[in-house]
Amino acid sequence: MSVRLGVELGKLAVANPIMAASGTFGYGLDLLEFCPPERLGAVVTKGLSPKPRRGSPTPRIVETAAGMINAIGLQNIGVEAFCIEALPVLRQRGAVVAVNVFGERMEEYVEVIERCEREEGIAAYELNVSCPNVTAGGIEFGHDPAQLERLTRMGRAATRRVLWVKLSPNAPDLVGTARAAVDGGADGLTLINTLRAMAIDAEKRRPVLARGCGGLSGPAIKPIALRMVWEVHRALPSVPLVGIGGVETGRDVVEFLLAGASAVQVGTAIFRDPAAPLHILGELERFCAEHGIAEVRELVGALEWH
Amino acid sequence: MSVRLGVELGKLAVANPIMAASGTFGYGLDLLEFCPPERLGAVVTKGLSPKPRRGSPTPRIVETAAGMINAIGLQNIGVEAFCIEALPVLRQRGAVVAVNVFGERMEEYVEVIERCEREEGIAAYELNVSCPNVTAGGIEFGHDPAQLERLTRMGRAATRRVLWVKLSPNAPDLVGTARAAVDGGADGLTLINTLRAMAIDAEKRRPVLARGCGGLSGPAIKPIALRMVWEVHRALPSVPLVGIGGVETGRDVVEFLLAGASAVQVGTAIFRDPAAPLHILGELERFCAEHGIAEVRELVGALEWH
Amino acid sequence: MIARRDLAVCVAARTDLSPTCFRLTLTAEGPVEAVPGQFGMLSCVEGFDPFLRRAFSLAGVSQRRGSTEVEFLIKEVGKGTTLLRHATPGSELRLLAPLGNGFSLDPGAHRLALVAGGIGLPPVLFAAEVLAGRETRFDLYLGAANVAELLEVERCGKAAAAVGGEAVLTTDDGSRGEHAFVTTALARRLSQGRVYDRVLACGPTPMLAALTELAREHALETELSLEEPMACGVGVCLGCVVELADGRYVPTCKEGPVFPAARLAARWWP
Amino acid sequence: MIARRDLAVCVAARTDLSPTCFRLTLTAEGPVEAVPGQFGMLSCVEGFDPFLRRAFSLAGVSQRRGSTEVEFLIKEVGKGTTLLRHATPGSELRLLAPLGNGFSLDPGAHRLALVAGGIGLPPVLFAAEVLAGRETRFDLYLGAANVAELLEVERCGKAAAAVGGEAVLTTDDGSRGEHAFVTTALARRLSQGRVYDRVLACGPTPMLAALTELAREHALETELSLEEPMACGVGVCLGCVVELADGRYVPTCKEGPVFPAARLAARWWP
Ligand SMILES: Cc1cc2nc3c(=O)[nH]c(=O)nc-3n(C[C@H](O)[C@H](O)[C@H](O)COP(=O)(O)OP(=O)(O)OC[C@H]3O[C@@H](n4cnc5c(N)ncnc54)[C@H](O)[C@@H]3O)c2cc1C
Ligand SMILES: Cc1cc2nc3c(=O)[nH]c(=O)nc-3n(C[C@H](O)[C@H](O)[C@H](O)COP(=O)(O)OP(=O)(O)OC[C@H]3O[C@@H](n4cnc5c(N)ncnc54)[C@H](O)[C@@H]3O)c2cc1C
Ligand SMILES: Cc1cc2nc3c(=O)[nH]c(=O)nc-3n(C[C@H](O)[C@H](O)[C@H](O)COP(=O)(O)O)c2cc1C
Ligand SMILES: Cc1cc2nc3c(=O)[nH]c(=O)nc-3n(C[C@H](O)[C@H](O)[C@H](O)COP(=O)(O)O)c2cc1C
Ligand code: FES
Ligand code: FES
Repeated sequence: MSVRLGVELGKLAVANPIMAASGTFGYGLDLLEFCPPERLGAVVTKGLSPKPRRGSPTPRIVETAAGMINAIGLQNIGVEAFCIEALPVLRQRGAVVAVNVFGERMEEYVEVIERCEREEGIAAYELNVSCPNVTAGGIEFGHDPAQLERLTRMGRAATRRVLWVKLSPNAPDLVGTARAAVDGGADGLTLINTLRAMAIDAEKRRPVLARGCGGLSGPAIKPIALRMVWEVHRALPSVPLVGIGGVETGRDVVEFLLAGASAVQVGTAIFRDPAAPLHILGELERFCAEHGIAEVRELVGALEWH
Repeated sequence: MSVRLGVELGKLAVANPIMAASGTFGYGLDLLEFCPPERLGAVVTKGLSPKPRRGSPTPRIVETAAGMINAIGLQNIGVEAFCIEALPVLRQRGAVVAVNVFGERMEEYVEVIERCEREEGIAAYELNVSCPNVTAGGIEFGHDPAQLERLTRMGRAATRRVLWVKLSPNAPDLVGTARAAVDGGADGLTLINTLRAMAIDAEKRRPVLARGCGGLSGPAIKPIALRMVWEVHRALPSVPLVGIGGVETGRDVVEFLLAGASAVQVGTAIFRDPAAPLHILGELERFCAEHGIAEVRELVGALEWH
Repeated sequence: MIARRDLAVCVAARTDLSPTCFRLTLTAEGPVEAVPGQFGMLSCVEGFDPFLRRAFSLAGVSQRRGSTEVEFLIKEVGKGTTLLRHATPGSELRLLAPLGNGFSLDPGAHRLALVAGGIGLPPVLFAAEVLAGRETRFDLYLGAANVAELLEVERCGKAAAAVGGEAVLTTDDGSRGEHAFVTTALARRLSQGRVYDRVLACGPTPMLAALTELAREHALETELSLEEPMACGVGVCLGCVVELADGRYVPTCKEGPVFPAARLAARWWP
Repeated sequence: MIARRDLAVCVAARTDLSPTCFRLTLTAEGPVEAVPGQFGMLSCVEGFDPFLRRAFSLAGVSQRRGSTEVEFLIKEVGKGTTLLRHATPGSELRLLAPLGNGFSLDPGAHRLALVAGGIGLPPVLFAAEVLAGRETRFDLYLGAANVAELLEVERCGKAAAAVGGEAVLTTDDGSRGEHAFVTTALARRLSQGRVYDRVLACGPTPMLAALTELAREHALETELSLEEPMACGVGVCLGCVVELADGRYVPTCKEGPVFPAARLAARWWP
């Protein structure tokens, strides 16, 4: 049985629901021989800021039970270098590109978008207002609905392309921030970013990470991510959602789709398997074929409550 | 090298910092041959309500990556049966008993405490305002600082015994709720309860648990629990904290103590090993001996920031 | 009550019994006692994946010199059982056992019916071999999807034969024994006038449901061994509860896994 | 660049080399190419515990008929390495390799110094055996805490001897070879006038720091193989960065793990 993999996220139709998550796939070109970006529904870039960022001191990562904590601090090459070095190749390969946008001030988000607007080949922007690893900016916008609405509105004014807001699981009011982003003009929401977390070195009596805290990702957080996707989907059933958090298998994808996501992003799983997004896509296809699901999109929001 | 294991939680001194967590050790008497309650710093009872509770329909539990989700719905024998059937045995054995108190309305919390006040042999009350598995009561008190302060004040008025409030990791404002509990008269705070989470059965297209959502526990949540303990400790350095969440080893205990907890509770680990609290205590003692730590209490809050 | 212990056990042997099922033999130091219907919580792995122990009914417990052999029959259905199927002989696992309450095997019984569906066999086989040793008469009804999934047929036959009982085999596809559900085979004999003191059964829920109906019809005392998802196995998590006829939820691991069918809530049967 | 691949590898052998270290030999189908200093990311287990792959320097890569033998020298320090120490021969693992950039082994070199401290040996041994095959002269300095932890002494001696080089052994406790740090042994020879084109080294950070000092003093080109905690091994997570002299953070896995000492930030040295 052949399965139709395409899904729609509002006005953006993608060939399949598997995307590479921001910060776990570089700028889309580092793993060409394992996972060509054009075979994915979309690739989301590492968070880009107007200027290159050095990022946080080391150690930046630590393994935890079924997951890891990172505090990279949004090291990136800056939007200019991205547009010149990576984007043309991505475009040429036919990849669907979503740019993850980051700024310390609201104006910086707009700067990144404006620079990108001068280029072809960008399908969407994903506002990263939820990175727990920077002190200035970012996180506050994601926690305060009023600020988030304002930021989204500014982003909205800067582009007619698809605009997603990536929600923070650490926000005091998840549904409130989701609503604010939609009110501000977001076309869709991606969730979740990492959960604020900490690891301690019992010998050294210090946090393992140089920054003290970081963001938890991986299968450990999947049950929380699923719950949040479901919560937001229930509150805002018509808003396209992209689910993220611990996706490792095709079955995980089915779960996120049932909960209300129209697509998923694969993050940390790529570190364990550089071809993870493709392997997961294959598993999803097989699951559908075995279960008589002709179109993946049937699954979206198809969870039955008791 | 002999290690002094005793710690103080404000006015409550316990022989060691290892306690059995609420809901994972019954009423303290189910695992006598593996883990005699009197050998622990304290045992916390399953949440007790004024009347027996039937709890939620099944399925109630599901395994997740390095953890599990439960939605037991606070099934318990009621405070009366506890006082008559379990407490005398606990008292006779010399166990330090903390009663986990639950009610759907604020008055029910007071009822439980008042019934317990008629008995000897209870060292502390732990107000469970953070159970994600009941619709009425409970969870709201833990999320709204004003209500939580009021509830704590009512509990405070009902007893001169030690009063802890168990914080919810799902609360919009962790430090705010912590402060409210202390302002209301709590002697200490226990944290964290489980994180709201969900598992989905991809075949059946339904939530795995009958209640849909439940609470995530186990090693998966340890990095989040550690961060929360540290956050509350930093904000309220003089308030005694009891750390909970994914403790499986003596080293985990050291981490929680460094982060600012004066004691820890062992929960889900007991399901994997009925003697877990004792094994963990042994590992803690060995860790201290090997690292020249004469008194466990030295570790409390001894985390060095960078 | 037999003392529960958390045993360090050693993988002695694994034997394939069918495309999906295998026998796992573990050795524990010293004596281990248990009664049929009791179960153990077995750790499948060191570390956290999978996270919890798995529940398996004891299929046999044999004292050796200074040690005990504990036997499980296991169906490979997921992560934990796959790991067990590939466990290296000699490797160590942990087994919390014996847990729960077993079948009533009172010596005075005239004739018992033992009924097993698929991987419900282990506690029934344990019961059969114990009863054979005690010379209590029983018939053993063993059903499976097909001939390949009929487990331990010889042992079943031998145990029943030892006490002059019948071993009735059934398959859903007729590839061996009677072409019927195991409950149909039992029903037939009951309506032909065969009389039992009690039915002891373990198997999939639809089978147990059919059996309960049958038991009610024939006013037959029936004990069922139930399965519920378990975390602790010792009654402290309250995850594994089953609803009783009086409306209470009780932990299957502690008050069961064997329950008189009459004690269970009607709505337990789907 | 040699093509990276995610290889299905098979545990061929594990050999204990010291109380803490062992040699792990893996077989991959088909040819695998790599240069000394490159590394691989090895999955220690199926499932999530431990969660990430582990980085290990390649200690040797030998083509066989239709397959390749890949060799690692591993120190047991935690969960993953303990699992590897007990991996069943025949079991399958995944190996993402070769990764990163190796040592400069340019053929024109007159004489090289290879320096290894403790479990820093693997890339150095790989380099030594490759150089021995190419008839490039080198001395190999191998230091360890004590005689028991001096690994692969024979192979080291043989490789150096093959090109008329010296294999200098040192131990911190004098239980074998010179009673000195390995860097002291090198320093002595340098001040006695021995001349090297380049130093290639791997070992604990204090050793690398001492070596950097020495290199600066003697204006010696020096390449260091670094270790940083790694998640992906391929440059996408940016977890493993090291600070360069120009202030940039670059991923060790991609721009290293071998770096010219002069490129590294001074404050990298604690
Ligand atoms: C008291 C008791 C006795 C049992 N005796 C036996 C026995 O003798 N032989 C045997 O093969 N099995 C027995 N089981 C079932 C056995 O526990 C499960 O098959 C096992 O836990 C599956 O583990 P897994 O990791 O392989 O599967 P998982 O990967 O955890 O799950 C695979 C599938 O099995 C289902 N499952 C998981 N746990 C259970 C469970 N506890 N009960 C029923 N279904 C489950 C899941 O929903 C899923 O569909 C018994 C269960 C109980 C509660
Ligand atoms: C490029 C590279 C090459 C390496 N080559 C080798 C080699 O050839 N042989 C060898 O034995 N080891 C090598 N290592 C180190 C090896 O990766 C670690 O020893 C291993 O990851 C520890 O895994 P574990 O699960 O046993 O320990 P864990 O349980 O994860 O940790 C145990 C201890 O080891 C430390 N540790 C964990 N990961 C690393 C790491 N990546 N680097 C340094 N310390 C770590 C932890 O802080 C902890 O103190 C190399 C590391 C890198 C980055
Ligand atoms: C190393 C690392 C770097 C990340 N960088 C970014 C980033 O730049 N922007 C962003 O929005 N999310 C970033 N994330 C978050 C992921 O995109 C994703 O939301 C999160 O990891 C949860 O998904 P996972 O469990 O599949 O990894 C990063 C995650 C990791 C692990
Ligand atoms: C099955 C189960 C039942 C629980 N019941 C209660 C309860 O009655 N009252 C309460 O305050 N916490 C309850 N908890 C929460 C635990 O006490 C603890 O806060 C949580 O599980 C995190 O710790 P752990 O990771 O060590 O399990 C329960 C947890 C589990 C797993
Ligand atoms: S499995 Fe925990 S109460 Fe039965
Ligand atoms: S380990 Fe991921 S960038 Fe180096």
